[in-house]
Amino acid sequence: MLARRVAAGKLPPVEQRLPKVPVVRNVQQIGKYGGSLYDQAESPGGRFHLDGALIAGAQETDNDGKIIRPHLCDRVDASPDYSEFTFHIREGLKWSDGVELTADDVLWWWKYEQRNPIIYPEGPRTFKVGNDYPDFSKLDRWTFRIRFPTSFRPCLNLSASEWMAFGSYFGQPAHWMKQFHADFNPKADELARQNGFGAWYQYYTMLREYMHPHVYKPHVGPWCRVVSTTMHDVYERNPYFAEVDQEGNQLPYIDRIYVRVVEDQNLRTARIATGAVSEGPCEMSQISVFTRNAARADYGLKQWRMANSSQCMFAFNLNHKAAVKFRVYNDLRFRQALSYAINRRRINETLYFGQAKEWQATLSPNVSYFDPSWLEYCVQYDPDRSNRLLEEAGLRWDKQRQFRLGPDGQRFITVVIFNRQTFPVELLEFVRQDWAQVGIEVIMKETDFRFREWTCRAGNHDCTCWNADMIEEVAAYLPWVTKWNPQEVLYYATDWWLWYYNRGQSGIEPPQEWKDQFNRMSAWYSATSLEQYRRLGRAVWDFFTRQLVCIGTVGYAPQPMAIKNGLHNVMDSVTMGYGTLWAKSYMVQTYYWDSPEEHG
Amino acid sequence: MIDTVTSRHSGSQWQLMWAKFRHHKLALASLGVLGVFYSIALLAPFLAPYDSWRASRFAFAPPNRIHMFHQGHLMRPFVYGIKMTSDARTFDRSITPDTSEVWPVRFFVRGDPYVWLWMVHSNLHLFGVDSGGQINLLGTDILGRDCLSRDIVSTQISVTVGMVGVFITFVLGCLIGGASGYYGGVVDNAVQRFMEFVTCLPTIPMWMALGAAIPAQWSNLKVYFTITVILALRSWTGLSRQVRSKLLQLREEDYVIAAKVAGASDWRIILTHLLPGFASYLIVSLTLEIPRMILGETTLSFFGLGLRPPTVSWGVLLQDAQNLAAISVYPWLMFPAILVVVCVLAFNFLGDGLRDAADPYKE
Amino acid sequence: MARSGAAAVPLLRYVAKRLLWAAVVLVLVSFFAFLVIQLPPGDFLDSYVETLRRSGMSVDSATLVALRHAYGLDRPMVVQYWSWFSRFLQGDMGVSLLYVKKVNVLIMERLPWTLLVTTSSMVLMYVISIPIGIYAARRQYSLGDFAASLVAFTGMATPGFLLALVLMWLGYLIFGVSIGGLQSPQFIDQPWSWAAVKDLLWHLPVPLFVVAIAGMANLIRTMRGTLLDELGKQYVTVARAKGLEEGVLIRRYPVRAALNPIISSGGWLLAELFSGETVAGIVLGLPTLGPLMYRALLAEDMYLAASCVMIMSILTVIGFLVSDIVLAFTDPRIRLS
Amino acid sequence: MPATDTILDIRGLTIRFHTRQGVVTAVDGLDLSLRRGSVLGVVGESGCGKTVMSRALIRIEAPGRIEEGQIRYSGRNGAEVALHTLDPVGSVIRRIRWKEIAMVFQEPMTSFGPQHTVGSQIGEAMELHRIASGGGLQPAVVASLRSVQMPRPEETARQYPHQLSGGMCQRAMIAMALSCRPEILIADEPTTALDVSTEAQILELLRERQAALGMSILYISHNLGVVAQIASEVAVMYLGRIVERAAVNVLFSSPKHPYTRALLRSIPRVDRDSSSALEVLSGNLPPPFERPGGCSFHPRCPESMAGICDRVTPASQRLDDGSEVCCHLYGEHSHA
Repeated sequence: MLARRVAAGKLPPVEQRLPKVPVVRNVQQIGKYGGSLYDQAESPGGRFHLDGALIAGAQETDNDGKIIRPHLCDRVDASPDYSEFTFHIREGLKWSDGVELTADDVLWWWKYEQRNPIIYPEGPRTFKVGNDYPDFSKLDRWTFRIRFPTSFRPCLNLSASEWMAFGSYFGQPAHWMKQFHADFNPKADELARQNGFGAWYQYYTMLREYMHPHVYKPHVGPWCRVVSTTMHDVYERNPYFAEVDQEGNQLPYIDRIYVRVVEDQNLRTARIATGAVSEGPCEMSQISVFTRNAARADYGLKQWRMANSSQCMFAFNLNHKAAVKFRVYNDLRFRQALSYAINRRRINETLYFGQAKEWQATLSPNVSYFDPSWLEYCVQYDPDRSNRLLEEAGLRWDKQRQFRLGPDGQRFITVVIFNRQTFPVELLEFVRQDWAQVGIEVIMKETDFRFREWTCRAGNHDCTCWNADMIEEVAAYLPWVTKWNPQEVLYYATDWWLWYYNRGQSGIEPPQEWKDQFNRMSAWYSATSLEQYRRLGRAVWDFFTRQLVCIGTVGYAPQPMAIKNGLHNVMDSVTMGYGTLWAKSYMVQTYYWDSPEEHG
Repeated sequence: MIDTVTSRHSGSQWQLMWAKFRHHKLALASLGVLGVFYSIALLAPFLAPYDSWRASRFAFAPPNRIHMFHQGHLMRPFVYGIKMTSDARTFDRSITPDTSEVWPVRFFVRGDPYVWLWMVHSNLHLFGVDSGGQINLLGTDILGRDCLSRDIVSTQISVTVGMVGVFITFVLGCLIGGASGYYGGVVDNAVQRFMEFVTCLPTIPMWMALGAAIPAQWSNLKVYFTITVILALRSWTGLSRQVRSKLLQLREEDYVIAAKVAGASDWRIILTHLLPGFASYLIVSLTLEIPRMILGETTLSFFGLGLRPPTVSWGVLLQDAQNLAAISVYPWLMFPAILVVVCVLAFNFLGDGLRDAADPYKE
Repeated sequence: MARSGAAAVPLLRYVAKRLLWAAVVLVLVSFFAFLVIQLPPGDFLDSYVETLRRSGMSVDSATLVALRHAYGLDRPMVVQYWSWFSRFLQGDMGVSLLYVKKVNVLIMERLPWTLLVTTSSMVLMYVISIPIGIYAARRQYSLGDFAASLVAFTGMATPGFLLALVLMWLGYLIFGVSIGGLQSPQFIDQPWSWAAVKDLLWHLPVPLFVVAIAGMANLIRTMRGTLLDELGKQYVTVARAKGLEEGVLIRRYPVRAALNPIISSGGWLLAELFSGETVAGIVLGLPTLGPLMYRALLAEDMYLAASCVMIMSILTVIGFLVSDIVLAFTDPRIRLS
Repeated sequence: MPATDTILDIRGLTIRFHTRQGVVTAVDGLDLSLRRGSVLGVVGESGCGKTVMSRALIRIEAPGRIEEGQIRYSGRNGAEVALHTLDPVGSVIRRIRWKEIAMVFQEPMTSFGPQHTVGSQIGEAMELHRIASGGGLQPAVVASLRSVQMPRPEETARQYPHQLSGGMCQRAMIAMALSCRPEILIADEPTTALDVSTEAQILELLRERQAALGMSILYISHNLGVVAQIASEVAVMYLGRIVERAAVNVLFSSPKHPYTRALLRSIPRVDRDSSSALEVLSGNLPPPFERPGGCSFHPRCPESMAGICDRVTPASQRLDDGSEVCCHLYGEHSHA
């Protein structure tokens, strides 16, 4: 595809497109160019199975999430006290439109976006240490330095995590974003209005999206979005992608990714089962369909695993706006009771053939300061104990012993809003029924992805659920990028966090133990010695786990993958999940088709 | 053609209808089928061998067969035990009868407790097997719950949704159509236009829009009634159109004029003189409205906009069966679909039969 | 048929009256659509604004005021309605918070597919059910009539989603039609070619059938019923007494008359088709308006949802209008009174 | 043997309907003949089978079936056609319809299809039977309308049935019926749906056209008074049989059959509807499936003779004044 454009003079030859020292991937087999991958998403621009492949950042972790290694920066130097970090961008690195990605892009991003008082009136969260922000300085065209006022060890981890690596300095091409910024384009407001937005910063904020970038937005990942409608998205290879295989062939091998928008979860499953996508996860509750249909639909199954410490965990809104629910949800005995009430063995056997782990939601056991007792915390199936705890928490049965009443004597109903994730929705039905056994009435309400986000962020929910990632060493140091962030994903204590973050200016004052926890985390970030780092780390995670802010179910579950025959360089066994940066771990850019022309 | 004649049979309109209706074999059979449906609904907890939420160890157990012969010997009806093997490497799970275990089917057994009609506490079930064995005549679902029990219990909700909805339809249709036909003129015109407007709204999108607005935290009872109201919001137009045209026709009749002259109030005239005049038509169109409501509830629940667990209705059950596994591997999960089709068909046939019977101009 | 100039005047008046009425209905529909926006508890901007605020984004009070003003939320209900409706009429349907795009752009992407599916299923419906209806009426109580009634009734009694699921699976098993959507992946976003059209035709039958079936059942029964009524009417006997051949007289008299209720039900059928299209669209993953609206409703993206309802209703009203006008041409009683 | 001037001869005609509820015998061994150029009235209550009988003459009796008997028609050229043997959808009977035997129906407003203009429907018949075609069609249609004294025939031809009044419609219908110059015109209660003055006009028109064209008319009505104005002979029908046949003046001056007498008694009230007219008769018509044995009139007959009338079916017999009657009062059982 690119060779033709080079021949037509529309594109410089590959040597000029790659940085001086490209990233080298050792692939199992050298691939063939061409062909397309097919995938599907719930909504336009929504997550899809292969989208992890789009990630490229300053640094990356290895597949196990334990080691940080260079990626688009070939070197990052940290000062001994972890307050100064020097990033060396690969010389000659280019955006997908051919413009060079230099230290200026990073500085522009920091100065005009992150520190812009209109976009961030209260200042950005990124790199906020206490009340202060680091200094960014340009050393030369390819080198920049971040200097923190105090030690900030997680900076390295941040630059290797999905969340930061992209949302930050390598996500915003200054030369392109400028046209939407009022400081650089006086007509930015008008431009925004033409596109249906009220003001420039709203439009700008929308265009910041880095993972599934706007159609015309330059990008550093292996594929860029070129078409976006409500029916499908099309991603086309980035001619300037900085990776090559061990023989120097530029990656990715495959030209295009088609992402069909399929609103209905069952239909998505059906499409995977009938071979309509190139690679897709098999729904465990319907696994027989996949095993029976594999030959007909021309795919094979590979045994992957979910890098989840829990397939699904429940977080109650500890900052609930209604007094009764606030009281009940904040009662640790209530949360313990619900954890004891879940029959994890049955879920494991029915849905996962007994192959999953009946663990509490917590860190990966590989983390250096891990405490094994965390895994066992409140995971025994013990309805009697659960009932006892609920009585103690003041939730009494009604007269006919059908459900429990709240402390106010009213029927106590909790609505769990969720959107479909990697866990089978049947899992929720198991939990719902287990909880109903101890009298806790729960309505599982499926909602749209973004609707759940908005409702929860606004604190208008009772309880929500999500998968718990297998948090390895690198991410464990950044609780804010995990699901334990009180104001992200599960939104269990948005107001407390706001209070702490804004120094009491807004939000609700948290109880003392939570203030202690927040302070402990700050102290942890400034840790300079390994001993200090581990001790504080254990204290922080001990609190999270034993507070049961997230009630886990079963984790580390098998996840068979349906992979089209003829697709190569697909790994035989992968543990995939957010903790391992999803598709980073399965290297979609190295996939290739046996006969690319058949997969136009 | 034979000109119609006033029959020599003396008898009320109803007896006449019944006499004609009896000749309509399909409708008569449908009436029987519906009788069965409503009896099932009434006696659901007794007829169901298990509590609809009782979960067993066996997920997706296929229906077990009732046997009479064990090792060549005639026995009282029994079922075999269940044996499950599962291979975690290939994700193969098979559930087969375990012929070493024999569980005789017993009648009037004590089992899961239930409350019948909000007051009678009991644990008597029509049939079952001794504890330890399992009888799942329609298999089990992923949680190992007995599908037959769930199908039976869901019948309660599904067949009554139509009745409640039709009651609302009846009230709305009679009031609005009645006013329109009786007063005529401006009122009639306005109502007619309004009905045309309602017809312009595509049914399912409209139901969805309203269903989506039901707050999640509402109790199931509240949701249930809201759903019936939503379903009725659309269906009253057909009835009121009929009421109107009948009224227009009837209000010129002598006896109505006489009543008017005698000074009877408008509503009194409508209720005591006009309504009985076409009650049979009302019954027919109401009968034809019920299946639509049943389908409507099923569709809404299927899309997750209607009833939700722990309430079970046909739609809720079908929502679980909305996948390839149910179609291709566990077809017994689709059984509620047969219930829907049969029930709706029966109502339609019944309605047709009633229509024929109520129409004096049909041979 | 002689249609003199004098006859055109009442016809014009009739069309004008229907047009006026269609406009009134549209206004009523817009009330309903507006109600859809208003129904969800709370102010939909609350969640959105709260989201921005809590993620540290700029939602100073001035912005909030501006936002509220932009959506007209600071004004009384009537004014809000009017600002929404007047902008809708100008083609500005607001922004979808879900897709972060202009609503009219989103709708335009899907409208052609929606029209393709609805119009072709309408054609399918007529082409199949009218001959069947005629057959069933002429051979009343025959085996064929019984079969047609059975199919019609069963079609009416089967929930659309179920039929869609089963047919989709059968289509895949027997014909190998890929599941979901109307095109195989390799033809998406490619210029139209003969292969692409063939591929589309290959995908169309299941959705079309699912969309058409409910209306089809109805149509067969209407056709059969009215034709039976018409067959019993005296003018048919007269025509027969005149010595007309049976086939000719059926075509020329009762079928012509029985078509009128079919034509006049066209608008209503269109409403039914949109219902079917919504169901089939969601279950089969069609690129039509139904699934878009479904998602918008679930996400409480109310401008999008209301616009979808509005667009479908507008199309239905147009359907009603067209069927009324066609009816005026075919039925002299309407045209000349 | 049919006399040479008999244009239509019906012998022992039996027509039955097989319905799901049972078998209905609508016409039960009926004998009747029509003389060329004469006007014969057939009178009977609603449901006595007169309409079915008339339709059988052009074989549109379906879903009824001719099970016994004969219908013989002697056409213009003298050849005799056995109508009862013809295929009801065949081409032979279709050529006879309208061209030889035409019909005028009860409800003028529904006699024309609402979709086509009156003119086109008249023209259709003329074209079909090759009376006129092409450019000659339109003038022929107008001429036929003019012949029934339609005030503005050109305009009427362009109009749709719903734009005409009942009387106008019936005129147009007569024009259509006569447009092919039939030998026989069957008028099946052509004036029942019309008001009295229109009725008189239509009767006058029929009389005038009959005189002008010399066709035979079979005039069917439940109303003896109307029949008296147009027919020269009257046949009284009860439950599928002719019970009495006589010249008009004979019938009125000395009715024989008790049923005829009862009918005559109801004449003063004849302009009301039929059910009130029948109040003078004791009882109603029996239900269609329960035909009384013996003389079918016996359950309502004031002069019924027990043991005879309810057992033996009376035969037809010719009396001295030329009338024919089927009644035991006049046979061997009289005064028994």
